[in-house]
Amino acid sequence: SSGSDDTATAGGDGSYTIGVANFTLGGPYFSGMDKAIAAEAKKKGKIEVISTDANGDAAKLASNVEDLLSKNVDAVIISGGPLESAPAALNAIKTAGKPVVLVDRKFQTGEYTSWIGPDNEAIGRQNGEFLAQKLPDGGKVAIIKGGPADNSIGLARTNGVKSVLQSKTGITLVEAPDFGNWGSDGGLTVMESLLATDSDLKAVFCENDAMCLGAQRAIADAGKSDQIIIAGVDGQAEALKAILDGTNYLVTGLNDADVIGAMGLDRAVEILGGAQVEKDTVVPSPMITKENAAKYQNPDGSF
Amino acid sequence: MTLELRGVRKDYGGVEVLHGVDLVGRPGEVLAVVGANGAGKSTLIKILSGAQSMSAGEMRIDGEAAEFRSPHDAHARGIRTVYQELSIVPGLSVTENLLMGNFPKRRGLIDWAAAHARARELLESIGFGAIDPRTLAGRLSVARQQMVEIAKALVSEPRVLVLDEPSAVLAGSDLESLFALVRRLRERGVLVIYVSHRLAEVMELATSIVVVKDGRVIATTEPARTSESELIGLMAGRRLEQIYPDRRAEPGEVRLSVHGLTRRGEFEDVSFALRAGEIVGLFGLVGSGRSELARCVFGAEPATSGQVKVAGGDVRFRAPSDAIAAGLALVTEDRKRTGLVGGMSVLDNIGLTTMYGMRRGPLIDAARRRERVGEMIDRLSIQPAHCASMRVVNLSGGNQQKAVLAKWLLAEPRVLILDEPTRGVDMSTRIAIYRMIDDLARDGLAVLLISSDLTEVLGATDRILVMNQGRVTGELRSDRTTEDEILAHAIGQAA
Amino acid sequence: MTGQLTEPAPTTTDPRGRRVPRLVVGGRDVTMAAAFITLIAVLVLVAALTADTFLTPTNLTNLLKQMVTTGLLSFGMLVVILTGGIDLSVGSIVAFSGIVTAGLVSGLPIPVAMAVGVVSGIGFGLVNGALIARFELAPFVVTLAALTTIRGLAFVYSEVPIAPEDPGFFTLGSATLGPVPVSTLIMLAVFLVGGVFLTRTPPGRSIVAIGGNAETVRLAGINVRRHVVLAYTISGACAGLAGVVLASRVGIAQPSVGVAFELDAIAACVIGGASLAGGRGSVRATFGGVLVLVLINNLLNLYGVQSFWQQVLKGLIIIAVILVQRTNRVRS
Amino acid sequence: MTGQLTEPAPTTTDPRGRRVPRLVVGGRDVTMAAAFITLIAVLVLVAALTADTFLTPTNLTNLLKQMVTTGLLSFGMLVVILTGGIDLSVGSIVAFSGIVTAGLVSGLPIPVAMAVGVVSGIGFGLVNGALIARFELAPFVVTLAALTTIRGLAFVYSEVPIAPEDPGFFTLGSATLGPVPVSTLIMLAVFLVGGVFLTRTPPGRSIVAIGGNAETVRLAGINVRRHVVLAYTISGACAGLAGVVLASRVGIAQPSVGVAFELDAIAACVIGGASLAGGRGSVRATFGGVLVLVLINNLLNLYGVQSFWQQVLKGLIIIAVILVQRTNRVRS
Ligand SMILES: Nc1ncnc2c1ncn2[C@@H]1O[C@H](COP(=O)(O)OP(=O)(O)OP(=O)(O)O)[C@@H](O)[C@H]1O
Ligand SMILES: Nc1ncnc2c1ncn2[C@@H]1O[C@H](COP(=O)(O)OP(=O)(O)OP(=O)(O)O)[C@@H](O)[C@H]1O
Ligand SMILES: [Mg+2]
Ligand SMILES: [Mg+2]
Repeated sequence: SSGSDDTATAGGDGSYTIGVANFTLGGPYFSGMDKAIAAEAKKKGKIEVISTDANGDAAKLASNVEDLLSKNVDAVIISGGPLESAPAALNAIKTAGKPVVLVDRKFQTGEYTSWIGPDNEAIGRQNGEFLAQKLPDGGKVAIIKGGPADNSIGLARTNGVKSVLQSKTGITLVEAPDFGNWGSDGGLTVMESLLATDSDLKAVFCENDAMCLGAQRAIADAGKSDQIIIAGVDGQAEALKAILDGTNYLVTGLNDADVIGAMGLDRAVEILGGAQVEKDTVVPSPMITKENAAKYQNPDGSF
Repeated sequence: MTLELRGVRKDYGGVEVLHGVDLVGRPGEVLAVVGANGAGKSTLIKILSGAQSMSAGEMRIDGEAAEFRSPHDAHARGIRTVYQELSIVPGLSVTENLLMGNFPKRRGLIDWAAAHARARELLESIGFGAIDPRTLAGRLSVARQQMVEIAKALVSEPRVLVLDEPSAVLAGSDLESLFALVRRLRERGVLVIYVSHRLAEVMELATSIVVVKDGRVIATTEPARTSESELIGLMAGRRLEQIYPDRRAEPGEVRLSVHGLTRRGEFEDVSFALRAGEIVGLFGLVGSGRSELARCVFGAEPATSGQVKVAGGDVRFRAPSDAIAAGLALVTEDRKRTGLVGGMSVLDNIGLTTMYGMRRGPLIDAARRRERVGEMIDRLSIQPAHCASMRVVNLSGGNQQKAVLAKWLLAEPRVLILDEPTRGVDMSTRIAIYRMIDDLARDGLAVLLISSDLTEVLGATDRILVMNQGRVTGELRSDRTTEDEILAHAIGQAA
Repeated sequence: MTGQLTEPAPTTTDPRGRRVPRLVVGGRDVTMAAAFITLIAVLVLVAALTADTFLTPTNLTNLLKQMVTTGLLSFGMLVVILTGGIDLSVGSIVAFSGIVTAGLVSGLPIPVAMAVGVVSGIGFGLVNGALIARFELAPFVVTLAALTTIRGLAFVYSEVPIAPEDPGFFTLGSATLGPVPVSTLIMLAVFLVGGVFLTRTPPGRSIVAIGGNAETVRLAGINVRRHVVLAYTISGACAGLAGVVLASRVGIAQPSVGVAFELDAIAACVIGGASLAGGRGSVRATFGGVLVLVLINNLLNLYGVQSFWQQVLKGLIIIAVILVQRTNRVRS
Repeated sequence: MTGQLTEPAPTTTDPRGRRVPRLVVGGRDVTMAAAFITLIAVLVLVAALTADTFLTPTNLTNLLKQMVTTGLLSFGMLVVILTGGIDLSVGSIVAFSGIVTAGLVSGLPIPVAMAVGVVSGIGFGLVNGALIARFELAPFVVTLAALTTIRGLAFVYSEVPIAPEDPGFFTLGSATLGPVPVSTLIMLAVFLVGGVFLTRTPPGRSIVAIGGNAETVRLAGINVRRHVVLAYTISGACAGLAGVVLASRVGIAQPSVGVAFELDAIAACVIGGASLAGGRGSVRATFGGVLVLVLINNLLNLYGVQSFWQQVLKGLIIIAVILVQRTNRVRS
């Protein structure tokens, strides 16, 4: 990041208050993002961060943004989770004349100043390619989705996987009818049901690592660890460990909340400092396998 | 044991309802406590049983000062109470209601077989053997529930038994069982404190009588030294010459007729007619099906067969609203459960049936309603006079009963069915109610008065229908029959 | 007359005989109301003194906007609670009505689309009410099943969020009349009309009475079933309206919106002194309950309390509020 | 004798006078039980005939595993519902107990860590019960506030999931005794012991009686408050246990787990015929309710019904089930 800290701004000495509007903190990825932003602010000094949590309620997100604007923050960072868009929140920020940085989630409508996040479909494709390569003889691949159906992050990941695997001969896709709700417990139950209906699965893809970890237990309980390989997304610590340990958890796509969060805060400060910034920044999501997993293990990471 | 109250006072948040009551009860006594509605009898009893604390005064047991902080303390001293309000747990068996809190156990667990056996033994020993201890208490008739309440108080062989209006819901042989029980307890040296509005039974059972008025004991006497009318005079604070008005009925046209009405399992093939200006009594023992009949005529329950005709035409009441539209009104026997909405104001309660008819646009015509309800409060002298905005539960029992009456009178019915309208009501209020029914009949109303009180049925009506096991077994002229004759019909043994 | 004592003076006792000082104004007992207004006043005062941004116009407007959804749902919930029932399906109805409205905006005039949203809420309320009244099923389970089913239907209608392009769609949610948002005015109107309905019309009084003692009401010739259905229909209508307003305010309709909204609505009613057993509850106090909830949320945000601590505190504050309420409650 | 009608024969009428055929076996009325067992049998039969994977050992084991959490929570919920209360906080307690246990595993012996988890549930139950019994607050709001607060505390304890390394942590959740998972056996044991507790011990009977008429119980010299506290404590303990078992089964404890678990637990009780007004409910029928819910979920998955259609159907099936239940219910 550029060292715009010292640059005098209209505000004065480079000390800013930045509001963070989280759509939800109810998942490790999102709370990791929130912490990363706060940590980066601390590292920079002179930056105060006010964080809010909408508990997964779009209207509350709008209210929270309004509350932040009431407190006269200099800029707003929105961690929109699975939200498709938040027109009211964006309009309010625009009316107040403040910059807004989106982290992780790019909104489909509305005006924002800058976005930093992953390309979820690309992560999915990456996983798809990996699975295709591991299953040269084809086989059944299960997909466990997080839900609900309007969660377009999950949708993008699944679409990525599907776009690759659908064209591969010999591979059949089995979409779990029920959602895993992005948690390990959900991943476990959905996997159990899948194992009951399709005993000949060769691989499973989950829309995030948390669900994969649950699915991995279900597979282990069923004694099928040798038969079914697992692919996830996120780079959650437990998943990295499982990959490193050489289990049937083979791959995940890094979606690093620490990096995105820190970049988001830097981006906001740069904007406040008057810098010209890139509008959309895709943070690459490298594929993590046993070979490179050690590199991404971060004992201090918040996620 | 000897129980003594000295200068007992009780106030409910600043309003004193007992002003220094003195009372002595000795073993083997039946101490009757009588007084008008709201005199403070139940309050006194709650103090005796530890359910309420006194604000001043003291209690002595066998000469020693005693203080009760909870009903538990009273239990520990051998004092057991049957309260005025039924308090069984309907979802539990009779056994469980009886033995609650002291079940026989085997290896730490409740021994149900032993418990049922003990309950049966207990019920039989006090003459209530007809009750099966395994049935759910809620399935029993109100009378039987009351008997269970009494049995409950006797589980632990009390030294003092307090009964608050135990007879209000009993009749016939159930009542006899109760009297026999009280006498046996007395012989065993138990002190029985007995509250009742039925002065005849007080005269029959009591060894001494305490008259309470406005929170004070105004007289202590014995049956041998007083009379019913003297007691009534003491309670009311004035002389009462006549309880029942003179009836000189000149019945008009038929207002309501019932033909072969049957509701399977409840009553069968009931036929009768009510004429304008007539008061017809409906007598029967508890469970003879009178209330069910009334509810069915009123459209609250469907009939299996038979017809109801109003002013000649056949009608089929699908719901009470149909009956009301045809000019009927039903004052039910249980004002708490079916007569009042306790949490609402007197105004709302009295205006309930007529609210839809009293509109201005979409709104209730508040001024007119207030006026009409006010008239009713005046006419029935519901106390206190400014009660319209009070919650109806804060009225005393008798006044609540009047509020129910007011609700139905406001609907200006042509046929009025009264189911036990004087239950738990003190004598002066009763007299007021009899007057009023009489006045209404004189104005052309047809009245059906259901009652378990023989003197009431005889005194207040022109004609009496008697029911036994769901059938009408007799029709008698009130001025030409006797209590014995009515009873004979009621138990199905008339010639 | 009889030995009837005069009615208690302006004091009352709780069951254990302690005194509760009473406040009577113009013959009405206003103890509860006074305590409640004091509570809200204290909250506002504390807020104004400790959070310097609290009294800014922006924040006050925020407050007004933020109470709309909870407010609308709470009024409907109150009506249902008064009958002794409960409506857990309101959050799902909010989602359904919003997504249907947003979906129809492209083909229909905006007011018509919005009307359809409200009508869908009415429809669901009717079904809830009919099941509960006609078959005497437990309201908790019927509306719990409805919660699930209607949520599913919202997704069946559209799996993805719908963001109408037409700026007219946003008007309802963002327009203001002077400093006051139109949506807030709509909610206030609902409370006003609703207050008159419950206190001054026959159906309103019937609904209150049914919660007190349904059998008495039936025997008084009032059709209990019809009024129970009416209550759930009102709740459905309020939820439908809330869904439309919310979608318009957020600018996008999501089928997943509104999870757990019912809990806040119920909390508002109970904080306002309503009894879940039915028959007791007031429109004004429920509005007070909404205010309390919105104030708590707003303050915790203004103080910058950490998200998880916010949850911890919110729960504790609600307990504290109902404890304060309780010491002022008149027990019957 | 008097003109007393004989006690009702083995038929009864519902309020509108229709007859309900009754089934009396050995003096006990088993109408409800028979209807319910038939219902479950029909569900199982339909499942076995239409879904060929239903009767496979894997699926049957799944069923056994999947009923554990709902089962444990439902028993605790039943105890609370019997007193006339409700416990909305169980889902949050599941999360708290799980994450605390997982957090402690690294420092403490596993059984001790698990005991701490259960004890934390007991503690929360105690607080819920104390607030409800001592201050006579509405159970709905107290446990709703607890839901929020305890969820917050779970996140305060750890924002991220905790996955203990020690394989001993998984034993409880994954060990089997023959074909039956140990966790299922634990749940069955809770139901068995719980059934004995509720039907054959004085505190159990007191809890049932309190829901029927608390004042009577008080007048019988039984400490009502203590028993209400006991009921919530039992619910808390069950939730704590469920949290530990779930964490052990999944292998990872998450602070976000358990949202809306309370709804399934309540539904199971009501499907089993429990009355939310208290005093009525059976342990066996509640277990039946759990079975019904788990079967519905399992079947919808086996048929591969799309997620949101699953929601739609689940709601409709629950309505259908309580409709069937209702026609067999004996009203008192
Ligand atoms: N909890 C209470 N709070 C306020 N006043 C009360 C309360 N309980 C009773 N009272 C008042 O105390 C007075 C005495 O009531 P009590 O119930 O003792 O009368 P009673 O003699 O038993 O009458 P009844 O014959 O109608 O049963 C009445 O005026 C009543 O309104
Ligand atoms: N709420 C009830 N629950 C169960 N059984 C009832 C109930 N009410 C009445 N019964 C039963 O129905 C039968 C007829 O009762 P009903 O009330 O019609 O008789 P009644 O002659 O009016 O007697 P009562 O003097 O008790 O009013 C009785 O056997 C009674 O036990
Ligand atoms: Mg009394
Ligand atoms: Mg009767």
